[in-house]
Amino acid sequence: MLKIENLHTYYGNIHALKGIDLEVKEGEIVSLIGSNGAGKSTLLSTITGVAHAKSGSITFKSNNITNIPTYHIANTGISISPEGREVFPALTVEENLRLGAYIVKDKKKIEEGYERVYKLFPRLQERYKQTAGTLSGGEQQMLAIGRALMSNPQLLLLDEPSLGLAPNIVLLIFDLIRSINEQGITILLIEQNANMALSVSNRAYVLENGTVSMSGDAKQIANDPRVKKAYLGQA
Amino acid sequence: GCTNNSATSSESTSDSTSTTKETESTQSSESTETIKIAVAAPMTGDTAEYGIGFTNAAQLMADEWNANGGVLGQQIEIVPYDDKNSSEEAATIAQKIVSEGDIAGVIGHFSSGVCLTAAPIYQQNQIIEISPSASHPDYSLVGDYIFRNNTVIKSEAAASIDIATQDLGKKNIGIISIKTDWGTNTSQVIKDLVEQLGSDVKVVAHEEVVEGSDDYSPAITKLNEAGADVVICAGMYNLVAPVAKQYKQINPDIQIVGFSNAYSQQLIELGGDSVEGVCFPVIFFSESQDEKIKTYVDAFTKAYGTAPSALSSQAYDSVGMLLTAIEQAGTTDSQQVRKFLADLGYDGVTGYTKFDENGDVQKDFIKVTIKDGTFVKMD
Amino acid sequence: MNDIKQKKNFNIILYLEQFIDRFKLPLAVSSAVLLLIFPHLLTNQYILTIVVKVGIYIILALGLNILTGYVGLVSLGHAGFVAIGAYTASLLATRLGLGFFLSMLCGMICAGIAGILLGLPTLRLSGTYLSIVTLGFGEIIKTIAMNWDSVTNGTLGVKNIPSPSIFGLKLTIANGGFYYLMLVMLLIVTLFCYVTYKSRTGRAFLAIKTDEMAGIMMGINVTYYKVLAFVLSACICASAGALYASLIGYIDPNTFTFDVSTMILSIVILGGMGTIRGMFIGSIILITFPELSRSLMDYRFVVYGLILVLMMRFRPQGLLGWKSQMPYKLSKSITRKLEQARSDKQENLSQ
Amino acid sequence: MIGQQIFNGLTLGMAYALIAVGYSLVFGILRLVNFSHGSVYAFGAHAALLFVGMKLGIFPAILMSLIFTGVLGILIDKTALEPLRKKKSMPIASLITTIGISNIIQNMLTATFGSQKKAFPALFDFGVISVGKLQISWTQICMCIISLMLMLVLVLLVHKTKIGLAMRACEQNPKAASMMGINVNFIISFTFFLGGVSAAIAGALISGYYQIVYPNMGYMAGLKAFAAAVLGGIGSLPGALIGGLLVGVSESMAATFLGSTYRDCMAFIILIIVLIVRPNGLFGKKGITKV
Amino acid sequence: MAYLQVNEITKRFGGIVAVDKVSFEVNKGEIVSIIGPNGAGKTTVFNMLTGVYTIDEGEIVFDGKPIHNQKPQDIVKVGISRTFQNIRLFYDLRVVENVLVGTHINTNYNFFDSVFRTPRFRKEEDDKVYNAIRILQSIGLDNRRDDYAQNLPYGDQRKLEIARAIATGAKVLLLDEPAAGMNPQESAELLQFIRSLKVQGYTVIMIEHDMSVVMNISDRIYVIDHGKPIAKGIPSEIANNERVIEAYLGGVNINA
Ligand SMILES: Nc1ncnc2c1ncn2[C@@H]1O[C@H](COP(=O)(O)OP(=O)(O)OP(=O)(O)O)[C@@H](O)[C@H]1O
Ligand SMILES: Nc1ncnc2c1ncn2[C@@H]1O[C@H](COP(=O)(O)OP(=O)(O)OP(=O)(O)O)[C@@H](O)[C@H]1O
Ligand SMILES: [Mg+2]
Ligand SMILES: [Mg+2]
Repeated sequence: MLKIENLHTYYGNIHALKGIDLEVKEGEIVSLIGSNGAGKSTLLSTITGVAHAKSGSITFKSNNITNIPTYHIANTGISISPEGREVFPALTVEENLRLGAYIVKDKKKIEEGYERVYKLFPRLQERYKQTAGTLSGGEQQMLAIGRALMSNPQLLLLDEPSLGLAPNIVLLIFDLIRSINEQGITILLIEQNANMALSVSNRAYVLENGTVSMSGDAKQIANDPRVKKAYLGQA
Repeated sequence: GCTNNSATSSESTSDSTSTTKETESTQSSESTETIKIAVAAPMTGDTAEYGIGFTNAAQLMADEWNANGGVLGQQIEIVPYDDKNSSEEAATIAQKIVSEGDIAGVIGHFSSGVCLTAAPIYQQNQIIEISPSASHPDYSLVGDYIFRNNTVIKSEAAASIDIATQDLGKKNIGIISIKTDWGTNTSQVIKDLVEQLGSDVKVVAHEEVVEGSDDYSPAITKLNEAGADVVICAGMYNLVAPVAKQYKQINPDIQIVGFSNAYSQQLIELGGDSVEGVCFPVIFFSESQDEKIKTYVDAFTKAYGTAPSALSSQAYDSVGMLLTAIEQAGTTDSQQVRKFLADLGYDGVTGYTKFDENGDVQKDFIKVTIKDGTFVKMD
Repeated sequence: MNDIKQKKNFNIILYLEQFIDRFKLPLAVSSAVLLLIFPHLLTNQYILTIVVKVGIYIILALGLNILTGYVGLVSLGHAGFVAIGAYTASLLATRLGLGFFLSMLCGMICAGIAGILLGLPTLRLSGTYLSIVTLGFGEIIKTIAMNWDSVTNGTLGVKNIPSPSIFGLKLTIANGGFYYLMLVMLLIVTLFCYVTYKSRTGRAFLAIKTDEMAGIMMGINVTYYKVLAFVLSACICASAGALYASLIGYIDPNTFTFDVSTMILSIVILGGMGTIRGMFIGSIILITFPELSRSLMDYRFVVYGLILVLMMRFRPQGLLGWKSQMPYKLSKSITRKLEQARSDKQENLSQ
Repeated sequence: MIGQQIFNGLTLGMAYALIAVGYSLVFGILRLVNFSHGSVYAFGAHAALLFVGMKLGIFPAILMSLIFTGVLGILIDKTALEPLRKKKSMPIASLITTIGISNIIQNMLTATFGSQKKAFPALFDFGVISVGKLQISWTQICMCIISLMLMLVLVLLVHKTKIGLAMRACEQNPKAASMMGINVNFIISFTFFLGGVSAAIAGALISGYYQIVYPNMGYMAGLKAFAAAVLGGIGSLPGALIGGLLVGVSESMAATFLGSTYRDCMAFIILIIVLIVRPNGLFGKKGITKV
Repeated sequence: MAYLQVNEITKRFGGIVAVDKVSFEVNKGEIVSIIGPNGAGKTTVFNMLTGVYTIDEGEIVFDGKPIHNQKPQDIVKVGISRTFQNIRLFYDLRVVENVLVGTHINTNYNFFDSVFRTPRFRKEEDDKVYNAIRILQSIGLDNRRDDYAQNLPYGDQRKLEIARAIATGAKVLLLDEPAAGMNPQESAELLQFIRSLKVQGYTVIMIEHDMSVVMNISDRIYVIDHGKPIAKGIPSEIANNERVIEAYLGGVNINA
C-alpha cells in the first residue's frame, strides 16, 4: 500500500534520512522504532509532505506522492496524529475534531465520527466546548488521535500516540490500534514503548541515524538481542 | 515626464537662433555646455503636484529662452530635485546642489518651513534661491542670496480680510486653517489684522485642522455654532473644496474666502457646485485679458494639459527673473547675478516685480471668485 | 539543489567568521584608518552629509535593535524617542544656550523617562498589541510637538539649532568635525551594545525574546529587563536624535513621522535583527539608496519598496542575519580549568 | 451640537471600521499586520475612479474595482508573502514586506494618477434628512447600512461556514491545517481577496462620501483603522466595528473639546487606555498561556 | 514541619475545579512523585507551586515561609525550579547559553560591571560558564555544547531542560514528565541521573506516567484524580491500591 524507496531528507544541512526503504502492506500494523533523533518523525513528515524529500520516492496505492502538497496527501486517505500533538489551541475540542473530518463531505459520516471518538475518549466529550490549548497534555494527545480518526483514513500514521498518557489510557490506545486495524485501517506506528508496539505489530523497522538498520517480523525483532539492549531496556 | 521631451525638442531649434544674440560670456565659467537651474521642490509625496508644477513652469520659461538662443550663448537646463516637502530631505538636497558646483540658481523649495532649512545652506555657499511660494517673513531675512516671488503673508491676509469685510460685507469671521507653519502663521496674522481693524468685525471662531483627514465636520460644526457668516479658509484647494462641500451641507449660505494658493483649476473640479461663490485674492489670474498672460496660459495648457496655477506661474516668473539677471550680469557668477537680481524690475505674468532690500516683493492683488464653474474677476 | 546551496552558504559563513576572527586586528586597524582619513579623501560636503546620516541611522538602528532584535518587542514608534531627544536638545541649546553635549544628555534622560512611562504600562502587552501602542506613542509625541506651541514652537519648528562645539571649535560638516563626532558616538554606542549583549543582560534579553514564560521560570525579572531595554533603546535613539537635529539645524514635528519609525525598523530587519553588524549594512543600503536613485524621480520610492520586498523575499533573516557557526568562545581560564578537571579525572581513573 | 458631533463621529467611525475589517481579516489568519492595506484601500478608490471615468455606470464601475482590488490582494500574497511563508521566515519579515508593498502601491498611484486630490462622484446622494437638530445625509445612512451588512456577511462567513473554520484553523496551526487536508495557501489567498474586496468597498463608499480621492488617502486612515482594529481586539470582526466607531466618536469629541489638531492622536490615546486595562482589546481572545 | 508543605490548595478554571484541596509534603532530599490520570491536575499543581497560577485556596510553605502567590521569578530565587511538560527551551540560543540563562539569578555583578568589564564581571562570568559546562557534563550533553537548542533531538531537549533547572541553583526540582518520549533504555539512564541528583542533595518532585521510572525511584507517591487526592504512600502500597488501579493503572502490572 505504501512503498518508500531510497528516501533522502535534509533539514538545511542536516542529513536526517539517508536512503530509507520501507513498505507497508494493506491491512498491516507496522511499527518503527529507534532512539532519539533517529529520524522516525522525519520519515512521517516526509510522507505527509511537511518535510521535503530530496530524492527517492514514496508511492501510496500505486500513486507517486513524493513531495506533493500536504493537503493533497490528506485527500488521498492518509491521516496522521503528529509528533507534538499539533492541536488548534484556540479552537474548541469539537472544532478540532470537525477539522479532522475536513475532507469528509458526508454529514452523517462526520456525526458518526464524533460519536466514535467520544465513546473512545469520554474525557473529550466532557470537555467538548473547552479550547484545546487549555487541555492537559494527555487530553491533547487524545484529541490528536481522535482527530486523526475523524477522516476514516485508509492509512493511519501515529507518532508516539502513547506519549504523556496514563498507563490505563496507554492500554486503551493499543487496544484501539488493534481494533481499528481489524476494521481494515492500515497503521504505521512510531513508539518509544517498543515492547507494546512490537506486540501489536505485524512487522517492524528499526531506524538508526537516518537509515534502516533492521527490519522484519515484529516477534523476531522483539527477540533480537541488540534491540532488546538498545530499545527495550532489557540487558 | 513631459519635462524631458520639451527640453530635447527645443535643443534642435536653438542652434540657428543662438547667433542672433550677442551676449558673450565674460566670465571664467568652464566649458559647460549648459547653464543649470535647479528646481528643488516636492516631486513625490502628498504635495508632488506643486513641485511638478514648478518644474513644468520653469521648463516652459527655459524653453522660451532656449528657443531664442539661451542665455550667455548657452542653453538652459532645468534640473529637478525632489525634497518630498520634508526639511531633512531639503537639507540634503541643498548640500547636493551646493556640491554640484555648476548650479546657477535654485528655484524653490515649496513650503516656508522647508525653505527655512535649506536657505542657510544656500546663503553660506552663495547660491541664489528664489522661492515661488515661501511666505514666512523670516525666510528672506536669512540672507542676501535669498529671494522670493511671493507676497509675505501679511499683505495677502489683508487682501482676504478685505474681501470678507468690504466686498462681502460680513462681520463675523470664522477661520479654518491647516496646521502647518504656513497655516498657523496665516491664521495668526488674520487675527491680528482683524483686531487692528477695530469696528464691529470680529473673529468668532478659529479652528485648526490637520492634513490627511478629509472629515472636517467637527470643525465646521463648531464654526457654524459660533455664528460665523464668512469663513476664511487658510489652506490649499484641497482644503477649500471639501470644507466648502461639507459646510454647505449644514449651512448653504456660508461665504468662503480663500488664498491664492487655492487658486487652481482643481478647486473647481473637486468642489463642483459647492465652491460657487468662493472668493480669493490672487496675483496671477489666468483668465486675464492681458496678451502676455494669454500666450503664457495657452503655451502652458498646450504643453501640460491644464491651466497654470498661481504658484506655478510664480515659479515661471522666478526663472525669468533669474535668467534676466544672469543675462544682465553677463556671467553666472552668483555674486554678480545677485546684485543684478536685487535691482531688477521684471514685468512678468504675475505682475511687475521688484525686490525690496530683504528680497521680498510687493504685488497687486486681483480679487477672483467662482461663477458658473469658472474663475471670474469680482466686481 | 536548494539544500546543496544552503550547505555551501553555511560553509561560507563559517569560513568568513573564521577569517574575520583570525585577522581581527589588521581588519580593525585598516578600517579605523580608512574611517579616520575618510573626510580628507573627499571634500564633497554632500557625500559627507550622507555618510553622517548613515552613521546616525546606524545608531538609531542599534538603539531599536536592543528592543526589537534582542527582547523581541517590535516598536513602530521609535520616531517618538528620536523626537524627544531632538526636541529637548535643540530647545535647550537654542533657548538656554546649553552646550551640545549637556543638552544631548538631557534629551537622553527625557527619552529614558519616556521609555519607562511607555514600557511600564505596556508590560502585559505582546506582539501586535505592543507594536500598535508604540505606534500610538510616536503619533502622540508628534501631536504634542505640533500642539504645544509655547514650548516646541508648534508647526513652526525649532530653527537655527547650533552646531556642536568642543572647546570653542565648531564641529561642522565643512570642517569634518561633525563627521568625527558621529564616529565617536557611533563607536561608543556600538561598544556599549556589544558589552551589554555579552553579559547576563544580553542573555536575559534573548531569553525573554524566545520564551518569556521559560525566562520567568529561570528567575529573570522580566519587568526590569523589558523596561531596561526600553530605556536603553530610548536613550540611544535620543542621542542620535540630538545629533540629527544639529546636523540639519532645523526640526519640526514632521521630521519625526511614522516613516522614520518604519525606516529604522526596516534597517534593523533588513540588516539582520539581533546582530550588530547588520545595522551597519542595513543603514548603508537604505539610506544611500534613495540618494543614489534620485534620477528615478517619481519611481524612486516604488523601487525603494521593491528593494524592501525583494530583500525580504530572498533573505528574510536579514542580509547579515545568520547565527554564528563558530564554536562558543570560552575564555582561556575556563579552558585551562576544564583541561585540569579532565586530567584530574583521568588520574583518578588510572589510580 | 454634541448630538451632531456624535453622529459625525459615528459616520467617520463606520469608515474606519470598514478599513479595519481588512486588517482584522488578514491578521485573523496570518497574525500579520498588513501595512499595505491602507494603500490597497487607496488603490480600490482609484480603481473605482478610473472605471467611473470609463462611463460604465457607477455600480458596474465599483464592481469592477472590487474585483480588481481583490485580485491585487491575491497578487500581494502570491508574489511577496507566500514565498516568505515557504521559507518559514520570522513574522516581522512579512511586516517589512508589507511596508515595502505599501510604498510600491502608493507611489505607483502617485506616478500614474498624480498626487493631487481628485473629485469622486457622490454615492447615494439623496439629500439630507433632519431629525430634530440633527442633520443626517442619506449617504451617511447608506454607508452605515452597507458596512453593517458587510460585517454581518463576513462574521457569518468566518464563524458559520466550513471555509471560515478552515481560516481559523490556518491561523492557529497552518501545519496541522494542511495535514487535515486544507489548502492553506488557497485559504490565505482567499482571505487576501476578501481583504482587497473589503478595502475596495471601503474605498468606494468613503470616497463617495467625501467625494475626494488621492494616493495618500490610505495613510492616516489606515493607521487609525489599524488602531481601531486592535482596539476592538484584532482578528475579531465585531471588534473592528466597535473599535472603528469608538475611534470615530472619540475623534469627533476630541475635535469638539480639544481642537481638531488633537484628533489624530485620539485614536491612539483611547487605544492605549483600553489596552492597559484589557491587553487583548475589547473583544480579543486571550492568548493561550497554559504551560 | 516538612521542607515543602502544601496545604489544601485549590484551583478553579471557570466551572472546572482543576485542583481540589490537594495537600502533600516533601522532605529534604526526597524524591516524591505525583501521578494520576490525564487531566487530573498534576501540571496545574506544578503551576501553582511555581507561581504561574495564583492559588484560589490553601497555602504553600517552603522552608518555613509561605510562598504561594509570590511572583514566579521570586519563587525561583527561593530555590524551586522546574521543567515543562511541553518543552520550552530558548531555541535560538546554544546549549551552553541555555544553561547560562539558568545561572541568571545567582549572578551578582551589575550592569555597570558588565559595561566596564570589571574584574568582578570577568571572574563571575568565567565561574558561571565553568559551572554550566560541568552541569552539561554531568547530564551527558557536553558534546552538544555549541549546538543550538533547536537542533537537538527530543530526548536531549528534555535533558537540557533539567540542566537549565539545575543551573538556577535551586535545591528543589520539579520535573514534569521527564521521561516522556524516551525509550526504555533512555528512561533507565535518566533514572540513574535523577538518583545521582538525590545523592547530591537535591529534592525532586516528579510527575511521570512511566511506571518503570516512578516505581523504581520514588520515596513516596501521591495520586490525584479529577483534582482530588486519592492515595499516597510508598510505591508498593500505591501499586496495589484498588482506587489507583481502577482510576489510573488499569491492567498494567507494576514490578515495584
Ligand atoms: N526542524 C528541524 N530542523 C533541524 N533539524 C531537525 C529538525 N527536526 C529534526 N531535526 C534533526 O533531524 C534528526 C531526526 O529527527 P527526528 O525528529 O526525525 O527524530 P525522531 O526519531 O523522531 O526522534 P524522537 O524520538 O526524539 O522524536 C535529528 O538529528 C534532529 O536533530
Ligand atoms: N488555563 C486553563 N483553563 C481551563 N482549563 C484548564 C486550564 N489549565 C488546565 N485546565 C484543565 O485542568 C485540568 C488539569 O490539567 P493539568 O494540565 O493539570 O492535567 P495533568 O494532570 O497535568 O494531566 P496530564 O497528565 O495529561 O498532563 C484539565 O482538565 C485541563 O483541561
Ligand atoms: Mg519524533
Ligand atoms: Mg500535565
